[in-house]
Amino acid sequence: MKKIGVYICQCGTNIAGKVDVAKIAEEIGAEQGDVAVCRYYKYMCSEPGQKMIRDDIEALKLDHVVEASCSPKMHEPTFRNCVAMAGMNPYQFEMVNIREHCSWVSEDSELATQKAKDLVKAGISRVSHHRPLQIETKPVTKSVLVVGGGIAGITAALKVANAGYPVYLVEKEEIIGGRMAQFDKTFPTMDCAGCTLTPKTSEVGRHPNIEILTKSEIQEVEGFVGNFKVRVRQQPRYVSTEKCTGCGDCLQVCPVNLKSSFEVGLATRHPISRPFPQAIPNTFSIIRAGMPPCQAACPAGVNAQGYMTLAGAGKFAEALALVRQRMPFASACGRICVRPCETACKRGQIDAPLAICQTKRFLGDYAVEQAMDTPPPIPEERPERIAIVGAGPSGMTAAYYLRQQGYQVTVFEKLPVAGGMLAVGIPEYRLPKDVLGREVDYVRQMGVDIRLNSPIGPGMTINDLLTRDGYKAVFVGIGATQAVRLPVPGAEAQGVLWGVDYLKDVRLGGAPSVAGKRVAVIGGGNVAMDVARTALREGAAAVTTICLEAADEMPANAWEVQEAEEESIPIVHRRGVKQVLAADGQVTGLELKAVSRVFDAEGRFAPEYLEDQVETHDTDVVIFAIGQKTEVSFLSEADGVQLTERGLIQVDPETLATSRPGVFAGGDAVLGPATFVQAVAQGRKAAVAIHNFLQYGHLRIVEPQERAVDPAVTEEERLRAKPIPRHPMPVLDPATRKTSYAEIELGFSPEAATEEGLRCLECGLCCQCGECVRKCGPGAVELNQTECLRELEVGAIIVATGIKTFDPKAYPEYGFGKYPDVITNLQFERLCNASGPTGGKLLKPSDGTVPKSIAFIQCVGSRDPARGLSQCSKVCCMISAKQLSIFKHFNPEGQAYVFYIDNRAGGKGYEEFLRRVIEEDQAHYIRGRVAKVFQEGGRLVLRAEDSLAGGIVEVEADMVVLATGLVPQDDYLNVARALNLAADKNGFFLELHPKLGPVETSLSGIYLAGAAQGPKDIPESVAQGGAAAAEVLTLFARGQVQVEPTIALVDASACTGCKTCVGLCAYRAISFSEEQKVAVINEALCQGCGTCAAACPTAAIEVQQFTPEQIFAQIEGMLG
Amino acid sequence: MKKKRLAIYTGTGCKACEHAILDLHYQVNPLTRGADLCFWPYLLGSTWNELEKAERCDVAIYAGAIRTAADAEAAARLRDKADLLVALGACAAFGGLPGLINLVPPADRSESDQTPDAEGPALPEAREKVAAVPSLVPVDYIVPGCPPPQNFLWALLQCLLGRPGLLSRISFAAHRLPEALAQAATAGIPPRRGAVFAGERAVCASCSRIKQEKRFTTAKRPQFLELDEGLCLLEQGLVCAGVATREGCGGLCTGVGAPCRGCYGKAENIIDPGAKLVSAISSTFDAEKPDEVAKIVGDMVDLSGTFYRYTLASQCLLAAAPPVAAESDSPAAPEALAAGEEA
Amino acid sequence: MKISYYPGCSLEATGKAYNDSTQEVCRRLGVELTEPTDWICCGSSPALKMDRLLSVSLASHNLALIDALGRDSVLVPCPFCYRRLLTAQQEVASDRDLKSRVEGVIATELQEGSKLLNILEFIRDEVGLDFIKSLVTQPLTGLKVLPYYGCYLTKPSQVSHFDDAENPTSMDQVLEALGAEVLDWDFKTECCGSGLALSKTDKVVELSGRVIREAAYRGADVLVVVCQLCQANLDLRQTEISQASGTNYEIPVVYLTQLLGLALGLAPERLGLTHLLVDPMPVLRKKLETEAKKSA
Amino acid sequence: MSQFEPRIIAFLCNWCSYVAADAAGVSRLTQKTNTRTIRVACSGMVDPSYVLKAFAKGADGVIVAGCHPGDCHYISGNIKAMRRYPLLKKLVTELGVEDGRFRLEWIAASEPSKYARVINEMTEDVRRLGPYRRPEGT
Repeated sequence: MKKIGVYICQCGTNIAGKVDVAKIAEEIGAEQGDVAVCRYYKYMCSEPGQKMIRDDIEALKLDHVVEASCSPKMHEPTFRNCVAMAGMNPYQFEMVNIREHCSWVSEDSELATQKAKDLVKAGISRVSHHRPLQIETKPVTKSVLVVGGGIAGITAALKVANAGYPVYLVEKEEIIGGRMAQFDKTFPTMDCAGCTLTPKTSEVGRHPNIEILTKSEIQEVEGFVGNFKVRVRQQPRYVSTEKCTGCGDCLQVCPVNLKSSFEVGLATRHPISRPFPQAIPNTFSIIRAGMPPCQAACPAGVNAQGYMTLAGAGKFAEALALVRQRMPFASACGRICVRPCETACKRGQIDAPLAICQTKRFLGDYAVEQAMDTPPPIPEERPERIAIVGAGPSGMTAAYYLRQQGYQVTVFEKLPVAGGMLAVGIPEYRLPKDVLGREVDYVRQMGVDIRLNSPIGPGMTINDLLTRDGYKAVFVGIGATQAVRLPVPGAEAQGVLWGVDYLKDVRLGGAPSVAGKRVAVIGGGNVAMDVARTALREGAAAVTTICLEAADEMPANAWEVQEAEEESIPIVHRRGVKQVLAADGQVTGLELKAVSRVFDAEGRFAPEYLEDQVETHDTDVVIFAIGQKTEVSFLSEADGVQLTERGLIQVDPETLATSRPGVFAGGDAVLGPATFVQAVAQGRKAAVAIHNFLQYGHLRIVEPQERAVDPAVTEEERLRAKPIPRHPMPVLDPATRKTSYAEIELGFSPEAATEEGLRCLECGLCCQCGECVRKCGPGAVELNQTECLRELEVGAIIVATGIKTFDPKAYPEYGFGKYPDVITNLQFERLCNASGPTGGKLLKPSDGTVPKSIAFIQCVGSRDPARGLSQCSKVCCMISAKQLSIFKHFNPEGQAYVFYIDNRAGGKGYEEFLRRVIEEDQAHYIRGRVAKVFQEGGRLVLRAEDSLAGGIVEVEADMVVLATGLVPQDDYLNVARALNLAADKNGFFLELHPKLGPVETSLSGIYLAGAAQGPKDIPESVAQGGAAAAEVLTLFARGQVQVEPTIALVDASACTGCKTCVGLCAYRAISFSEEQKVAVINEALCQGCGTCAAACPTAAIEVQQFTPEQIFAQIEGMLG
Repeated sequence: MKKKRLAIYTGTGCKACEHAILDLHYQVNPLTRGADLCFWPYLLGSTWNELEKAERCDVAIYAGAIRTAADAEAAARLRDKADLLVALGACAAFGGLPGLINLVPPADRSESDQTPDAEGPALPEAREKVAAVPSLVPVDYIVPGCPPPQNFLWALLQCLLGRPGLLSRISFAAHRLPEALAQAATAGIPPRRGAVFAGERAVCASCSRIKQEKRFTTAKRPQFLELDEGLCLLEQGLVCAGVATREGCGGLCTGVGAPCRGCYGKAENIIDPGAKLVSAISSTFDAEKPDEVAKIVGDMVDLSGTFYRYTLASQCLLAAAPPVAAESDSPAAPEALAAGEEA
Repeated sequence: MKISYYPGCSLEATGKAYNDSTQEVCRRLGVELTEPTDWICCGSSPALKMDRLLSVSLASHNLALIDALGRDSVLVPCPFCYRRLLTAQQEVASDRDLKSRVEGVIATELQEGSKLLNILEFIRDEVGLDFIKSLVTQPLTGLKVLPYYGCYLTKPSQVSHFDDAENPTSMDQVLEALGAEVLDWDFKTECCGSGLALSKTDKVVELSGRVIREAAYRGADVLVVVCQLCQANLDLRQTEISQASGTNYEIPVVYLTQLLGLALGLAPERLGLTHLLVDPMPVLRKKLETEAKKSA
Repeated sequence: MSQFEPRIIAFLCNWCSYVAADAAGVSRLTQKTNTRTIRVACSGMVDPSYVLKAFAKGADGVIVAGCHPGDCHYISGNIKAMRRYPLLKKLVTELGVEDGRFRLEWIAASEPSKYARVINEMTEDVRRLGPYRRPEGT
């Protein structure tokens, strides 16, 4: 027979107001059973209430106690202590929540009473199964994490730090100070916010106990009060806080301009900046969104945003230098690249992508025209000699970058010309000889020894180069120079030619003449287009292209096809060659078969034909341009270079190292037929790897990959798009060009290139053009910084993430965003702030004149559940009063109007201040909502209801200030999720108790400060910051926390060793004892989540205080 | 010594339990030596009238489920007539396979619209719900299993007929029975009422297969499975009820690669075998996303028939009828004790 | 395209130019308008003010006639008629009891009804701007226009469900399609005072005055309307407005359909452009000719 | 009061859903009075036996609420709950528990209004279904 004491709290009227506590107490008291006594009281948590319980325990020898009142999150500890004081084990106590879960949320009091009674009865039947448990204690880590560097967070941080404990101050922005840093003056004292804030911030900045983590956000939190593990993600500042002197030279050179969020859009900023001179940290920093899509799309990783922006700034030389960091051959690339960057360019989603490629070409050509293209100085001659096989794109690129490192580079080229496929595979009308020549010479002038007509093979094998000729490393960069020859019936006939071979022969001379003949080109790729157009220029009577693919399936670039068609080269789609028709060994025509499909379901190239649908096509010459392959026969046994089954050279994809140490390979040699830019990418990659190989003896990967920005174009980016259309590339007209090899594309003028640059949306924000790096004296700018994850161990967390202002665009009738002179009150602060965009002069954004009249519209968003927030934002009344008196200070003759609902001036000296403003500044306060702000005769007019006078009023004003409400930060949910914090319906974090726990949360060890908990003015935020600090210090002073003994235990006699539980424990607390064949739980690791208990098929595992019998009893109690 | 009077009857069932008794091989003699088979319709063609006229019997064994009015009446009669009533086999103990009919509302049951043709015998009057014997009349002992293995039967008989026997004869049962039962059996004295002639933990405890951390990927059917002989069947995708089923069988089925179907009913500790099987199996699903889980669950059919194959009528919280009388720890019938002492 | 057409009383009189231009334009656009014989007053004021059943019945009678024509939709240029018919249609649809009473009055059974189109909806959505562009022979390039929707057409939004009640843009789009330079202003849906046209002329002068003044301030060549009452007020009152404000305003107030017709190459006379008080032709000629020269 | 008042057992995890329920109280988000809450450490602790027990003892509905996947205070307890729910749902459906009587919800501490909404929704759903009756006769 148990002896249970039951105590029900009325909580004033909080519970009694809805729940008939007396009735429940009486009924339960009357019921026979284990209940020895059942009482109710106004405030059970008060001392008399607690004493009542203690006395009963002693007098009636109670063995269990049930207390029904508020949430256990609130008072469970209180009452556990209470029963413990009376000598009862605290776990023989059960708390029932009849306030948060019942009285506060119920309408019908009868039903509420029934619910409460069921809950109490559940508690009674549950508690009788409670067993005494022993509590453990754990030490407290005496350091605190403050989230948010506003005035609240700053105050809390300073107090804890001054008490001698380490503080981590995590701030999302680049500086601390929060909203207060944006304010001008503060009510009611009218002292300047800066003057009161900056001493605090600088104290934080130099405090030995405080570490500031700017541009940081908390990711997740583990552990419990006193022992938190917090993971913080920190974005790089890109400027060393140690080295930066804050001189501001960088500002003069930064080419990028963005809207400043600190100036609330009233001014622009550079990605590298410092919001205001007194900012803490007092150094500059750079905002970067991530790698822009253009750069991310480029195989060679060329920083397109960077050089386009520089081009936009007219800094062509710097732009070219930036290109050459990853692409040595700007002129060539600018002519023949397949332009993945332009496909990815976000401007394409607005109108047309930037002409990145052609601008690059301009940069290369311009440098030559201006004769300012002198090779870079070689830093230091290195002794090591490096051999490069093949003077194609990849080989020359490797040579370029290795030479830049000071290596002695020799290039072996089999052909009489350098440039590889660029020289012999690409017709001159696309890439003129002399342009390529310049690129090659550039490398040669750097001191690279290019040996033509020097094939590698017998007599000079790679092995010889390494062992005999003393080269330290070899890079094989040969191209796919051999045409693929299909065994087409009749292909041996006279007049059948092969794509790349033909092009080569034309360039090197000795190509069979096609003059006056009909030519059929087979193939749908770029090579086919080149062959066709070359044949045309070689004097062919007519050229037809025949390909398997439909127009939209062709691998050739769209512009290539278009140019071919402009040159009146018809393209026959979806036809394959069945056989070549010949008469006495001479080609007379083709037999073609229709194509049923080109690609299979997986999109692989797998053509199928309709063999019966055939047609003939008369022609004199057939040129197959159906692919090319890499020829590696020059490799010998001794070279020890392994091949793939595709007959290409096998390499480590990261370092391009082959199976032979010291031998590297890239480009077509590794990829098979690849694009120019891919080849260049590999050439550079190899150069880096070879350098590492020679200097460090190993092949580590040096460049960490930056995360790319979201490819979808954002609103800010749209706003940044300058109204400039894409520049078309001037071209030779088809008629004239088809007869000559003259280059078709004529190139950009400097103006065109500049304008193309200006079209850039700056998707990455900072474009990493390096201007500031060059400018910065102390060399503080470090663009290679990357984001990092910090793991902090703290005992307590203070959340002071603050607020943002309501977006008045929700009220289009107020014309915010339409009229420049309609601004928010936060913008007003900046307008009259000495460090603001107008240097502290209150001027109209529209025309920069002093406003004669200003109208303030109150409660924009606030107190409007229909369209905005239900809450009162509390500070707006005073802000407007303050701002209008600032206005009167600027313009004593000026007239201010305030359209308000109520004037709320609760606060020390507030009402007096408001009176003074109304009387001395003759502010015209009109009670009523504004219906519409519109322009009449060029002036802003407000139409509103005057609810006191009763009627419509219209007021003209030079400037309209919207007193916007206060709303939680956009990312408040991330913070809430990371910390498991509760938030109210407006999104403000929920305190433990609105009266008694204003800074605590339902999670012990996590505290709130400032407006994140609800709209607040500065004094309140400061006070709450202090209060939060006090909570933390109390915890630290106590030095230890108690740990719930609610962990899982195994009943070995029932465990069958089925191992169901073992894999389930997230803390790996369950192991299996092979001796007893049963599961064993490590109590230190167990957190008591009960997953294992629920899963155990024989109910052999139980979690203390959550045993099945206890839960069952509770269920029966509440339903019985 | 005086033979114990023994009555044996099968209600709705397959009679396999009676065969199990008959299946005591060479021990039929010892049985008859110890027992006076006063009522055994299946074997002796005895009639209820004979039972009526005859004196009280010591032990009645009821096999089969209670499906028809006649079954219910039989159970009641045997209870009246006998000092000790034994529920023999899964059907008697838990309702067994016939119990699954309880899933179907009486109206929808196919037989209810069968009209017996003129000459054929009329169908017996079916009760609305199939029940286990304990839910109608208090039962003294339960021998689960479908059918119960002979060694447990013999252990039972040794107890109830008051014949101390060789341990060897029940060696198979002895080390699987709870100690008290094993002793009673060897001593030939009746154990505490309500005793269950089987183990207490779950089949896994005696299943010979190797168990590892469980990851249930998809439900498989044995016939489509290339079975790994050594490994736990559940880990191979067979829905095996062994994890939550009372042991005693010694993992006979699982041993030969047939997943346990739960004919011994739920293990001692747990309150609902289905709930526990669901929890144990699903907790180890190899899935992190709802759709992955849905896929696995989609492949599992007839859950109630799988998880409550034998126990629906008695152990499923949402379908079971509770036993009429709570188990009592009071000693068994006095004369039985006396008999025990004599031995 | 074949649709029904309900001109309404005032398009027979005050709004004749509106009526003519609309019909001309439709002919040009290849839209066949069928007008129900013996239609009556739409039931707009004063019936609306006096007796709900009466006004709904009047409207429903017309709607029944329109339905009888068996077209999917009906064009109703007059905003007052449009709103009245639309409201009635919705009221009847949502109130069975009212429906039966009305049916009793008009002795006809009401169908779910044709789709009612106001002039802007008709031009922009039914005909379509691309189609119109393709037919423009005389683009209004260089003509500075201010679209004036009036207070009736788009309000109340829960009835009209068309365009933004406070800041509509449909007429802007049409005018842009015609090549005109559309100016922005905040008086698109301000009241011109026509409700008080006869009772409180001073109020009308004040209200219309603001519209005209703002139009002048914005430098509009013409003010474009889609309501015959707006047209009447703004056109008619300009002398008084001028006197009141001691300046001389002469801003032509033209119907959208008239400009549309002009752009489609129709003769001004047939569009009733000659019937307006402030003669639009001088400014139109000047602008359009100078443009013509430029392009030549 | 004549209308049927269902009784719904709500198993709320201690770290998210229970806090949300408290928060709902603090912000006075009115709810139907039909829930009877049971605080559990984690939704992963809710043994299907509890659910069956609740129905067997006469509950008309059962809801299990926990942290959103990924936010579990115990790392992945709620994932176990997420794995169990569909199989259990399928079983109890076979046993005659209608759709709508048994739910699993993710309700973060920051979602009091969601808590109130779910409770009210479910109450009405169950009210519509009427009292839960075990297959008659047993």
